[in-house]
Amino acid sequence: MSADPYSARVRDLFAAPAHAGDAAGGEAVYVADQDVRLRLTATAADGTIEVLRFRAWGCPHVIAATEAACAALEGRPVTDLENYTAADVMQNLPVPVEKTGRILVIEDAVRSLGQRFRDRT
Amino acid sequence: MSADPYSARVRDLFAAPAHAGDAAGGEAVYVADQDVRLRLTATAADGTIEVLRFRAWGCPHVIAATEAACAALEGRPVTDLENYTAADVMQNLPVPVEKTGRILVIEDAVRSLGQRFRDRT
Amino acid sequence: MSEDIIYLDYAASTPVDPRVYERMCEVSQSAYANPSSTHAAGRLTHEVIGRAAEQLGGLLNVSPETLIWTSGATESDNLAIAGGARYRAHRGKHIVTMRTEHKAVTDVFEMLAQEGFDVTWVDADSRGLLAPDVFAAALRDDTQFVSIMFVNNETGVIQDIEALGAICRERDILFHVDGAQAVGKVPIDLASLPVDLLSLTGHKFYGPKGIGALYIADRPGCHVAPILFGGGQQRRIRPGTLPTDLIAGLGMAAEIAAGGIDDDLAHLSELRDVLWNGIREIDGISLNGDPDGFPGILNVSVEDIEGESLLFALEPICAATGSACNSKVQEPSYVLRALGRTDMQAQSAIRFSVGRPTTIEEVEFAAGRYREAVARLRQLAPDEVA
Amino acid sequence: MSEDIIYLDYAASTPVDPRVYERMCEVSQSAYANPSSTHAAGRLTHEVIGRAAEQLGGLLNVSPETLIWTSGATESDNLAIAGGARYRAHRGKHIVTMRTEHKAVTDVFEMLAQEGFDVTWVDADSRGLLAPDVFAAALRDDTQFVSIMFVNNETGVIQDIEALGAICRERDILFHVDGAQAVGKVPIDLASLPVDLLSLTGHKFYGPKGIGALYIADRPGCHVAPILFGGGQQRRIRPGTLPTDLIAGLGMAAEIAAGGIDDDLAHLSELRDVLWNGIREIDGISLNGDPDGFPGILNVSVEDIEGESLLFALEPICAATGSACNSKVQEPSYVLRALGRTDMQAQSAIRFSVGRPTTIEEVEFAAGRYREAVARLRQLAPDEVA
Ligand SMILES: Cc1ncc(COP(=O)(O)O)c(C=O)c1O
Ligand SMILES: Cc1ncc(COP(=O)(O)O)c(C=O)c1O
Repeated sequence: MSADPYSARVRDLFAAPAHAGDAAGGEAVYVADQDVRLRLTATAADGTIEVLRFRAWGCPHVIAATEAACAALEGRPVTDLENYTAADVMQNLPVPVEKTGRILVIEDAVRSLGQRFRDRT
Repeated sequence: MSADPYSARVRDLFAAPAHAGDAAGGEAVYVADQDVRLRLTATAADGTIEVLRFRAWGCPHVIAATEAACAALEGRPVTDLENYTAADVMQNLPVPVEKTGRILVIEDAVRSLGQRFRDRT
Repeated sequence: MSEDIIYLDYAASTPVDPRVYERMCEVSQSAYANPSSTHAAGRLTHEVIGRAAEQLGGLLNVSPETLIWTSGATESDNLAIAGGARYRAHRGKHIVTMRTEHKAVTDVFEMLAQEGFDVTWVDADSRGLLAPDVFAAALRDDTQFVSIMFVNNETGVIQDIEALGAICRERDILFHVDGAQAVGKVPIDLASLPVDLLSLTGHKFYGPKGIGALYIADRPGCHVAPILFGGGQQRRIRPGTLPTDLIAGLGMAAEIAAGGIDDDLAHLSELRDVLWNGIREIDGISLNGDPDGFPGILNVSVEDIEGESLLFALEPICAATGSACNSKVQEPSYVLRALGRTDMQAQSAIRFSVGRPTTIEEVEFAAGRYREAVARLRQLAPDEVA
Repeated sequence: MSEDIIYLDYAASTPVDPRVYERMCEVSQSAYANPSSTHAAGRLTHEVIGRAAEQLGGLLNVSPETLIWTSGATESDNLAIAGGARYRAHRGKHIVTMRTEHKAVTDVFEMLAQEGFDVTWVDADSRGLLAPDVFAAALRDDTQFVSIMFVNNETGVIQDIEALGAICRERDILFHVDGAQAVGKVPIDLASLPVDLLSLTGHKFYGPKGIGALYIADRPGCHVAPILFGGGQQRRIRPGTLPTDLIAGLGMAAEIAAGGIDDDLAHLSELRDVLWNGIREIDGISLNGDPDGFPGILNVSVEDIEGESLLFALEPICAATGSACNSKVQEPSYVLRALGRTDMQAQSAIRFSVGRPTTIEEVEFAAGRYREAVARLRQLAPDEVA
């Protein structure tokens, strides 16, 4: 049987992902794993993330969670990227346990984006 | 599942068995077999059955069929008693096949009543 | 039902309560999607079922997750017994029940016996009660499964489920209770009763026909192997599209029952007393069962009367013979014979069962009709020896 | 159902026809007695059931006595397959079916395999059809039981039941057909079709949920061993109190269907055409199944789209993913994989199923929403390699 698997927040984020797209000229990472394909691009200035955008292929929770991650990280220090955890996502967004693996893919992508920025500096 | 096991005729005969009782001073037979106990008494004159009565302990079909037999035989030659068959009963009265054994008890009783009359002459 | 029928067969089936009915109507118009579907329509249906599980859970004082929906008590009994005994078979194959159980129990035990299980049939006393010490004496080291019914469907006798269950718990034996005649009618608190599996069916307490449930306690080792296979519904324990409206109806029947068991019992007791007092003076009459049993059932035998003719002469009263209603030639009830009744006593048994809608006038009428019928049939019968 | 839902999941379940509903109301108020009882109330109930059996018999062109009432197609499938294969086991233990069958069939075969039966899974072609010669080649001297569905629940593909059945008859093999998606929707004349056992369920053709039937042909050697045990109801093949109102509802649904199959089919074909024409131009779209299949079902895959997000983006449309609806993480449909679809194609599959109440406006809306959803999700996705 199926309870509603989508919370109101997942619905909102999925319906209007303000951070979908590309951050022109920014750093980019791409990961594909666990029924998820994710591309993140970001620009930063003075150690702060200015624009963070995503493109995603995946289930509604993945799209919503990626949007939530982008929204949360924009304006934060780039060092936050490397410390980003799946727990951060799931705290504010109910994701079914069986999708935890997919959320870890988002964590991976965000962290490798952080790595990129570090490598650049 | 159960269709109505009782036809209208069975209902009528069971509700008002005109031949229930005893033919005072007549010949009597008693049989007990197959969940049936039956007593028939009859008087005859000039080889004709005058009064034929029954007492029965048994299911509704037995009571109805015995009543039907008595009604049919009154006024008939006593020799008809010995030739009475269960088929005669069942022709005019639908009796579930699984009760055929009980109807044969009625046949037995009627026939032994006929025997009594013959033995007497 | 037609006006000129007096229905005194509530233990066979009950009419649906109007409130149950209303709930089912509502649901069948609005929540017709398959509850397994993830779309909005399916989710609505899913919610309806969740509410029903809470209502039924409320009646029994258990969590909704412990309930598996089935097509009725027959299926629940089959699932509990075949599924439970097989699930525990690796630990031992000795299983225990009584001859006075419903066919939906005894026939499954017979089948399991064929499958290689070792069945012990424990005896009731003459009222139909199972004494805890008699029960305990029947248990062995390899006993893994026991099934004892709550309220007997023929006599209304109520077993001491608490004492019997406690003995099972002590020895970690899976304890199934057929609650078909008890749920919604007598108080049952599964949070405190030591019962592992409980069968129930909607149509015995003013709910719909064709829906039942099996309670499966949430404790270690308490599981059943499925007996039907298919979609993954209901945690793979029982497949098939869930009948949302029936489930909603069963839930509502449970909620209604929960609020009225005491009143119902008082009403039924009064009815039974009037009925019994109206016939107890008849020569050769005897009560089958326990005067302290469930008051909705009054089962009486009377000397030297043929049961089928008695039932027929009782028309327009609809009651049941003590015998299994499914055989064409009426056989004396195996339950009553197990209580030590003679064939003659057992075959004359009539089970009157009263319900919420039954009135005093109806049972008074029934008592009168019973007296007349007995008198008339006795008059019609030949003396024992002609 | 709420106004803002567009229900296109009629293959999962249908709403009850108002006439069915009315009949059930009537019956549940008047015929609530147990049909096994011999008293007047029981006889009334018995008559209601007899009438329903005639209505269903009429739809299938068989005698009412060949029908056994069950709780739905899942139970019918279990009874037919487990019961039929076991009944014939002494003659041979080879049994045959397909991977594209419903879980209520495949899971029973898996269970029988564990029980010692030898199962052959025959392959469909890429449209899902079983070629008679492929089928014949899979049969052996010890083949005793075959199960092939009529209309596939995911794709709507219709098997050549007549040809397959003829092959079985020739060899005296018991032939079961899961007709859950076919009965009441496509013409079925069992007087001429060589089918031994046919499963059906009410809620797929505007009848009630929780009730189904199994047709058992009246011919030598065609029997099933029971899988549930209990009272002697239904010739000991299936015990339990019969749910009179559900049975009456199923009968009425059958009668309504019998009078309208051609009109229904014409309506469904028009709907499917409008829907398919509205989306067929989409890049990478493909039809799963046979264009000549049952027109109530349109199953489409589309390249490079995630299925769950697609279904979600389709809201307020209620359709089904191709995958089993019961698993929590959506798995690509095993049926579509059996037809040679890649995992990627299979996981994006959406099954639209239309019904009697569906309107042209609804399918036009659905087509538009599908186009938008695909476009939006494609725009959101990264290029294959970033
Ligand atoms: C004690 C008991 N168990 C089981 C059943 C079976 O219930 P159902 O016919 O609803 O499956 C009944 C009633 O018939 C019953 O009285
Ligand atoms: C082909 C097929 N067989 C069997 C079933 C099972 O039917 P039910 O869920 O009514 O038992 C279904 C529907 O779920 C089906 O589509």
